Amino acid sequence: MSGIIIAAAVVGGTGLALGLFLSVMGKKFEVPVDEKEAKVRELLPGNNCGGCGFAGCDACAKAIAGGSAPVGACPVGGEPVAKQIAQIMGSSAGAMKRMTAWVRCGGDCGKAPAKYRYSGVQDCSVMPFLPDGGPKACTYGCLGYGSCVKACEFDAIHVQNGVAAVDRDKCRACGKCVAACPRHLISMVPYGSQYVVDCMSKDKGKDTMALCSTGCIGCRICEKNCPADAVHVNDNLASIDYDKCRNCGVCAQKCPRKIIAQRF
Amino acid sequence: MRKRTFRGGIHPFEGKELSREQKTVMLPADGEMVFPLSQSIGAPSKPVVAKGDHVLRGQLIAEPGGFVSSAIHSSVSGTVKAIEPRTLATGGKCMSIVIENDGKEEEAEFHPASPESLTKQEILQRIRDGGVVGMGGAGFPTAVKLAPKNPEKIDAVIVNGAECEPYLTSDFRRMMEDGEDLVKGLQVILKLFDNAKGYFAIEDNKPEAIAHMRELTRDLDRIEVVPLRTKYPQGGERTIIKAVTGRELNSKMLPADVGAIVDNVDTVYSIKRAVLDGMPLMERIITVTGDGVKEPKNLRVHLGSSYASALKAAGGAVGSPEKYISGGPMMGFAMYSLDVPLVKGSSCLLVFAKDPVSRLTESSCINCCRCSQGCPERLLPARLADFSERGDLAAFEKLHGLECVECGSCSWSCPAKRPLTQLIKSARRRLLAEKKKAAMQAKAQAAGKAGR
Amino acid sequence: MNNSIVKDAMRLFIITLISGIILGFFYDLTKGPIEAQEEKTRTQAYQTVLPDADRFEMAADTAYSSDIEMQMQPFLNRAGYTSDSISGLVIASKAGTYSGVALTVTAHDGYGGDIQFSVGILPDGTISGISILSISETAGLGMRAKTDPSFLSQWTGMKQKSFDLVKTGGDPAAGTVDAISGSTVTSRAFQRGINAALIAFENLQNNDITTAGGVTIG
Amino acid sequence: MKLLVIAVSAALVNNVVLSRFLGLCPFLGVSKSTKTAAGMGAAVIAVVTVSSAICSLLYDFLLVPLDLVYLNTIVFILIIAALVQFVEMVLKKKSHALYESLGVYLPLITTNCCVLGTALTNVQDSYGLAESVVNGLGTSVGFAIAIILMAGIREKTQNNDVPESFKGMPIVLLTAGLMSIAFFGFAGIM
Amino acid sequence: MNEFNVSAGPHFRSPVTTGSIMRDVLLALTPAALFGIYNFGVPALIRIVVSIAVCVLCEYLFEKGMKRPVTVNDGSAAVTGLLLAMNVPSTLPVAMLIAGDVFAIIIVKQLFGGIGQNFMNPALAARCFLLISFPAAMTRFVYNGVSSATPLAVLKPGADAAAGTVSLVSEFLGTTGGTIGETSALALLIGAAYLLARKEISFRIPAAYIGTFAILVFFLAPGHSFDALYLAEELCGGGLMLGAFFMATDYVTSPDTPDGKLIFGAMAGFLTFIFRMFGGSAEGVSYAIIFSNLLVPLIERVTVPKPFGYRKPQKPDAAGKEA
Amino acid sequence: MADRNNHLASRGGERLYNGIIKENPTLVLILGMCPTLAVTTSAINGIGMGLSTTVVLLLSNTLISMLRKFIPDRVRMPAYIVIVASLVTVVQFLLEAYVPALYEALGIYIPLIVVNCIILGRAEAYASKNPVFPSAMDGLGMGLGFTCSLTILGMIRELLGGGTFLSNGATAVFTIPQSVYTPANIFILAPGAFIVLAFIIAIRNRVIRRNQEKRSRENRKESV
Ligand SMILES: Cc1cc2nc3c(=O)[nH]c(=O)nc-3n(C[C@H](O)[C@H](O)[C@H](O)COP(=O)(O)O)c2cc1C
Ligand SMILES: Cc1cc2nc3c(=O)[nH]c(=O)nc-3n(C[C@H](O)[C@H](O)[C@H](O)COP(=O)(O)O)c2cc1C
Ligand SMILES: Cc1cc2nc3c(=O)[nH]c(=O)nc-3n(C[C@H](O)[C@H](O)[C@H](O)COP(=O)(O)O)c2cc1C
Ligand SMILES: Cc1cc2nc3c(=O)[nH]c(=O)nc-3n(C[C@H](O)[C@H](O)[C@H](O)CO)c2cc1C
Ligand code: SF4
Ligand code: SF4
Ligand code: SF4
Ligand code: SF4
Ligand code: FES
Repeated sequence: MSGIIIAAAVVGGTGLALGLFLSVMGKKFEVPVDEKEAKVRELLPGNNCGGCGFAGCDACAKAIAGGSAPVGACPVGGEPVAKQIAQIMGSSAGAMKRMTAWVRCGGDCGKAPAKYRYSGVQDCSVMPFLPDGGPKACTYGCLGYGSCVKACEFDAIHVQNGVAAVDRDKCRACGKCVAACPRHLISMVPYGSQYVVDCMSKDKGKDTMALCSTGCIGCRICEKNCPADAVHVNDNLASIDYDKCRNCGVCAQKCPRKIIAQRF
Repeated sequence: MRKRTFRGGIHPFEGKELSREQKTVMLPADGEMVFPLSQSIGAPSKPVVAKGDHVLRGQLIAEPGGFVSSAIHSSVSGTVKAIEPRTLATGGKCMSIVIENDGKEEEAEFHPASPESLTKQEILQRIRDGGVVGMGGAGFPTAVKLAPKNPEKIDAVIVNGAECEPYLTSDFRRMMEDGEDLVKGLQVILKLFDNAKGYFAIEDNKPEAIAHMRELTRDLDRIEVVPLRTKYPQGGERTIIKAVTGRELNSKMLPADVGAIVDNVDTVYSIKRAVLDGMPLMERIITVTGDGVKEPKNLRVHLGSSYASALKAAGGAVGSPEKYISGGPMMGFAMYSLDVPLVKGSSCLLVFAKDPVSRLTESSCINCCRCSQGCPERLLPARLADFSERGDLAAFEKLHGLECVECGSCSWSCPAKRPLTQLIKSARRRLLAEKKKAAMQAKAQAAGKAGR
Repeated sequence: MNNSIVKDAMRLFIITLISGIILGFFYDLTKGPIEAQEEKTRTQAYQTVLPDADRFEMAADTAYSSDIEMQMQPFLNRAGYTSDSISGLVIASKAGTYSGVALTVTAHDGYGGDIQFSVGILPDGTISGISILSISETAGLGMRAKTDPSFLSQWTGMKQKSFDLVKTGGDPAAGTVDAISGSTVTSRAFQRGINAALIAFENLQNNDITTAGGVTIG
Repeated sequence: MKLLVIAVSAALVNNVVLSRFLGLCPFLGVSKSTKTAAGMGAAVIAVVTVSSAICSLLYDFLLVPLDLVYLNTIVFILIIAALVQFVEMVLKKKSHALYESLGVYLPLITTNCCVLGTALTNVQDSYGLAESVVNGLGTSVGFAIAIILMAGIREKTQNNDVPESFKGMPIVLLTAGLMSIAFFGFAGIM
Repeated sequence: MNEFNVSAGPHFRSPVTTGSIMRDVLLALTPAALFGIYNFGVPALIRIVVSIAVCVLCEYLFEKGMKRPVTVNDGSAAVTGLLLAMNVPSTLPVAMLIAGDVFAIIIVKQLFGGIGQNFMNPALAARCFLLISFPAAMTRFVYNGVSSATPLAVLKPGADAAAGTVSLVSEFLGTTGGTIGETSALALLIGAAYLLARKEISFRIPAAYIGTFAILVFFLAPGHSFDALYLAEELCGGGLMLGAFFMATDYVTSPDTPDGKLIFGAMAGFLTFIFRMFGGSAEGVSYAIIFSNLLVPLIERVTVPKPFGYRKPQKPDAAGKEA
Repeated sequence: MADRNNHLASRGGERLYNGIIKENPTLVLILGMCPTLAVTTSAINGIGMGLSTTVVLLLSNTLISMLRKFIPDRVRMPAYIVIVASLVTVVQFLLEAYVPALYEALGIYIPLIVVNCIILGRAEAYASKNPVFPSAMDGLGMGLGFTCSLTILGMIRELLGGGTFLSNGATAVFTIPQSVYTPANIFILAPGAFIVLAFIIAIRNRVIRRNQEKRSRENRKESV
């Protein structure tokens, strides 16, 4: 019996001492923390296992709050935690419209020929340093070597028949592909938009016709017919203003090159 | 004697025997002549003629567009047909003056001068007016190069006769045929640098040229002929300075920082012509060679002629060759059209019947270090190429990727046939572009702040 | 403010206190069975090395019970067995008559640290059995001393002043035993430890050692 | 000499991670980059060495006299947890630079088996204070060596064409397996 | 589109390929392999053939299965197979050897991405795998029909004097017990000379390796310091020559910088000394090399060569700023 | 009432599924690696370790869930540790008293259950925020998941490295004769542990991916 008492006394004593010690020290060495970070930290399991690859939950929380780690970074917390964190993180971003990436080139292998046979590094990023910016005859069109594909972490963009195309439902609008494309062909469009001009060529109509069987020739038929004043041609190229576009599809019907078409 | 050289480098197949014994022949100009307005580093030149103007051979048709820029002269007499974008050998498009050759070869007036009568300033002005630019590669306006901040500190003027690129023989022919003019040209340059010695630096695979130049300079104590070990890229600016003077410089420095000036053989010839004969730069030597050419030749061409005409002069192609290269096989660029003009920097048209490179299959790097052993800049190309592939430009810069001279030695050496140079080059260019953008933004910001 | 600190600390204290009580309680609860277990393993070991005996006792003289190691070490050192020690002595009897000793040997030169085993020796010096008490050799190598009975059984029934280790072709009856292939280190630790036990046995025989129960060696 | 043997044995011969299987979670989790690995290694060295000393003292002067050795697990873990938390608090407050480079790894250490494991082996092998400290130091240096080597290899192999199913943890475990084969070279060194 | 091919320069390449390098290595290993067959007879031949065949087959099947380009033609799997066979005793059961081959090619090489991407020497990792798995079979050396100790076991500090004696001449020629390919220092040196002459390997690793080991043995070998004969015996014994010239030099698993190669060689030499003199077994080359393999990423990181014309990054001078 | 029970039961079931399959602590969360690799030299050891851990997990989750309102936030870590450590020590006593063979085999890894990341992890992530019953089921699920992984790992290692199946040290359900298969020691040593676990996780990854692909293919078919 006395054994039990001594044991209880020692363990309890240690606990008491440590509890007091830590509480007092905690006050003494208190440092203010970022509110968002603290909230995220709160939600994380806190077992500091390092499973996320960060140095413990605090570091992970910091990374999430700072935006350098995804909300689901913690493998232990799993989905429920990720959801809650997303709420905290998203409170500012929640109101935004859902966007999706879109590749503005319709000149696939059958429509836009190449001007030479190329061998070498198969990546769009090296193309600006090749003769005339790469083998594709059109100097605006998609090169099809898929730098954007490599950049996408969500498997949302693929090269089909020589032109990259986005899978709208997989795309999270992270913008990585936009930055990766050396020809600046990818832009963000509203998820709901149905009509897109699939061309970025600023060549004169005649030149475009020579290089591509579908490219925009700047004929302005769409501009003239749009009831919402949403399509405009600048620099020989039509573009749609999505704030005005009502998805009526007149432009697509009228386009002689079928470069505006219903895509979804 | 131990031949002077640098550490690293490679020994590719030379291929010079195809054309080295072929005396240069004149390629008569015919048809339309195209003069791109960017034939040198720096700002594009500004046209001083308009469509429909009649021009004479040797007449100024475009003036320098800035300090670092060059004048352009017509190489034929005829009429200005158009000023419009034309495709260049490098593939891009460039605003060009197109002149319809009338075949009369009416010449403008040239004003020869004797070297003694000219001041330094006048020499430089004549070089500038003659539109002389570097003809060994980068095409830097020679007048600018020859006017460094500290001319008295220059102690070595090196005439680059290394011609380390395989297949090329134009510099060799120039030395064999116009040796006297080269000596005169070098003497003109030496007039600008009182403390300098002149060197003809020639690789030892051209013993005739070494002997010939030695013969011509035997009595001149300011000029020396330096045989170099045959090794690619012995002719690179940094490597040749290292071989001749023992000094090393990096990408952030100019040759003048280590007291050296390097000029290509053809450049020196053009200097002689511009300064002493008053003739602007209108012609150059180009080697047309390769197993895809019927009769490999060295041609003296009018600038502005097309590559196609040069090929025709060499008997045309054998069958239908797979690859046409402007320049040597190491640093030249493949062309997709021959209807492009020969410019001041064009040294060679190389035609390969078969393109072995397109048949290579790339495999993983086996870390054999042949690339780094061959690299004249002592870089680690395998790692740099990796960073390029991953887009990790910060790491690329940290491992000195910007020092690369794009010589191609690494790609040549690689047993796994990796396109190292291409990867490194593209990362390097991307990085430089980024830096430029950042610098410009910083400038704009500073300006904005100052404005406010 | 300070209140909350004290409150927190108090709650932690309560939890630790209860933990302490529970621990103490379980310790008391299991103390008996644990000791019984230990006793059981020990007697089982004695039983395996001296199967004929029915009673195992310590020597009455503490020099030969708790201090046996100090008593024996000089002899072992003299014979060159400095890395072995005798850490226990139990005297066995059958129907009240002395029937052998079980010596606990600790060999410090094992591959993975100390190896402890007990050696049963009959009054005439014949080894009647060896049983391992603790061993932490490499599984699959040195551990085969424990998992592969053919190694230790080489000694059983043998009567020799000492044994030598050979790689193969040993003849225990002639004083040579086979090493476990690939585990010379472990094998040597056993061989030397057993020799040490034999030396200790020899020395014990010359002393009048009696147990509380009146059994005397010799 | 004995101390040297203990240190070498703890660091290389019986490497904590690769042959004694302690501290695996951070070893596998925090070895993505050499920088974090080095930070983690340093933090472990600090905590293990200090906690070895404290636990050894506590054991010898509190638990043994009171005949309470069976309480070692709970007492040790409490001490370690408090120590880690305390050091973290102090670093956070007093030296931000040091906290950034070391402190952030501290919370990970409480649940690192290698700390409690070392404290427990110290008493199991009845090491005194000096031996405990040396063993703690050796063990934690061994941890640091292992995790830094691992991080170096992971950085080098991060872009390899590893088969899809082996991406992530499996290839890291395979790396650990091969490393542990290499550490077998030290086996048997005395 | 016309018929022209376009690619970035350079437009021609050296004739050296991965395959030609590996063929050279195989050729360089031939003398030692032939000697091994002469020395140990048909069993050695069987093991060499089986090992090469299994390695090549494993590589082929794995790459087919993973739908990757098949690289068996480059010969690296054959090199691994040959080297592993040369690293086992001629008495090793063939099934165990096959297990080693599978381990080398599948686990050490292919799972990490195939040629060029493994961080550890496949043949040596497999040898160590076999040593740990089947210690008895891997250390049973039979020479001329009698089981015998290897020279190194005899030389090991603390070995029983009864184990036998070593003759330097037979060690150099290779007429002793040991693994199939390690016994003849002479045959190995012939192959090494070939590789060095063809510039397939750089002298740095072997020189640093053997140099460090020799210095340490000469000065610090327990009981044999300043004993030149002992040093020579240690150098010719065991896998040192095989390891230093053929295995530490494996491109993939050694550093890619000149200084790094020296450090790597010195590290392997130091570890070999430690393992041989103080370790649990007589041989130490394999473990020394694979442990040094672990250090390669760190070595590579700290030994980046200074580029041509490197100047300490100070404030760039005026001219530099302009450019 | 019945509804409530149903709800509870389904929640418990979900927790079990979660622990054993979906978030298996060893194969998915990669937690508690030390005991996983260290003690699985045989299937029996794996089961023993797994069950001991399960008991601790079950009890600690239950207790912590019960006390979740009582334990102050600031000292919750020490409090959890005390609770877990006490439970572990109790388990240790019980094993020593009643299953000494297992106690010997598991050695230092029994006290190390305290720092098994799974336990504190579940305490923080689940038990401290949820009612008692689901918490207990969560602990049980995680524990069983852990046990399953350890058992499989132990079985494979034992078979490859010792040539036995379900051996308890002395006798085995069956033993492969040495003439047929010479056990490769490496599998009961450290490298083998890493390698076998790597393969198990890889195989699981592959199976899961296959299933996902199949499901998404079916989904696509349906939507077409
Ligand atoms: C922006 C710029 C400024 C330069 N300024 C000078 C100069 O002042 N003096 C000089 O001798 N060379 C100057 N150079 C020339 C280079 O150092 C070098 O000679 C030229 O790029 C030709 O090099 P390459 O033919 O080896 O490629 C300059 C080059 C560049 C790009
Ligand atoms: C890799 C490399 C190789 C070169 N090889 C030669 C060469 O063989 N001959 C030559 O005249 N210039 C060569 N150059 C160009 C020289 O670096 C340098 O620009 C030129 O000699 C300067 O003369 P310029 O301004 O008259 O062209 C090479 C450049 C590089 C980067
Ligand atoms: C990882 C490893 C563990 C070993 N474990 C043991 C062991 O437990 N017992 C032993 O005697 N030898 C062990 N050895 C082997 C020794 O290092 C040494 O090679 C052996 O004892 C020499 O014996 P032999 O002459 O029978 O081959 C081990 C070797 C290694 C590599
Ligand atoms: C000089 C040289 C040495 C080599 N040494 C080895 C070796 O020791 N072990 C091996 O498995 N492969 C060796 N190889 C073959 C190949 O490089 C090796 O399998 C790679 O590690 C495979 O990625 C060698 C190749 C060369 C060129
Ligand atoms: S990279 Fe980002 S924006 Fe582009 S397709 Fe993928 S998810 Fe969409
Ligand atoms: S969209 Fe841009 S990055 Fe993508 S394949 Fe086309 S050119 Fe390349
Ligand atoms: S291309 Fe650049 S990296 Fe390659 S060898 Fe030449 S200088 Fe070196
Ligand atoms: S030459 Fe090729 S294979 Fe060799 S190291 Fe360089 S990139 Fe790798
Ligand atoms: S179980 Fe996580 S560190 Fe040991």
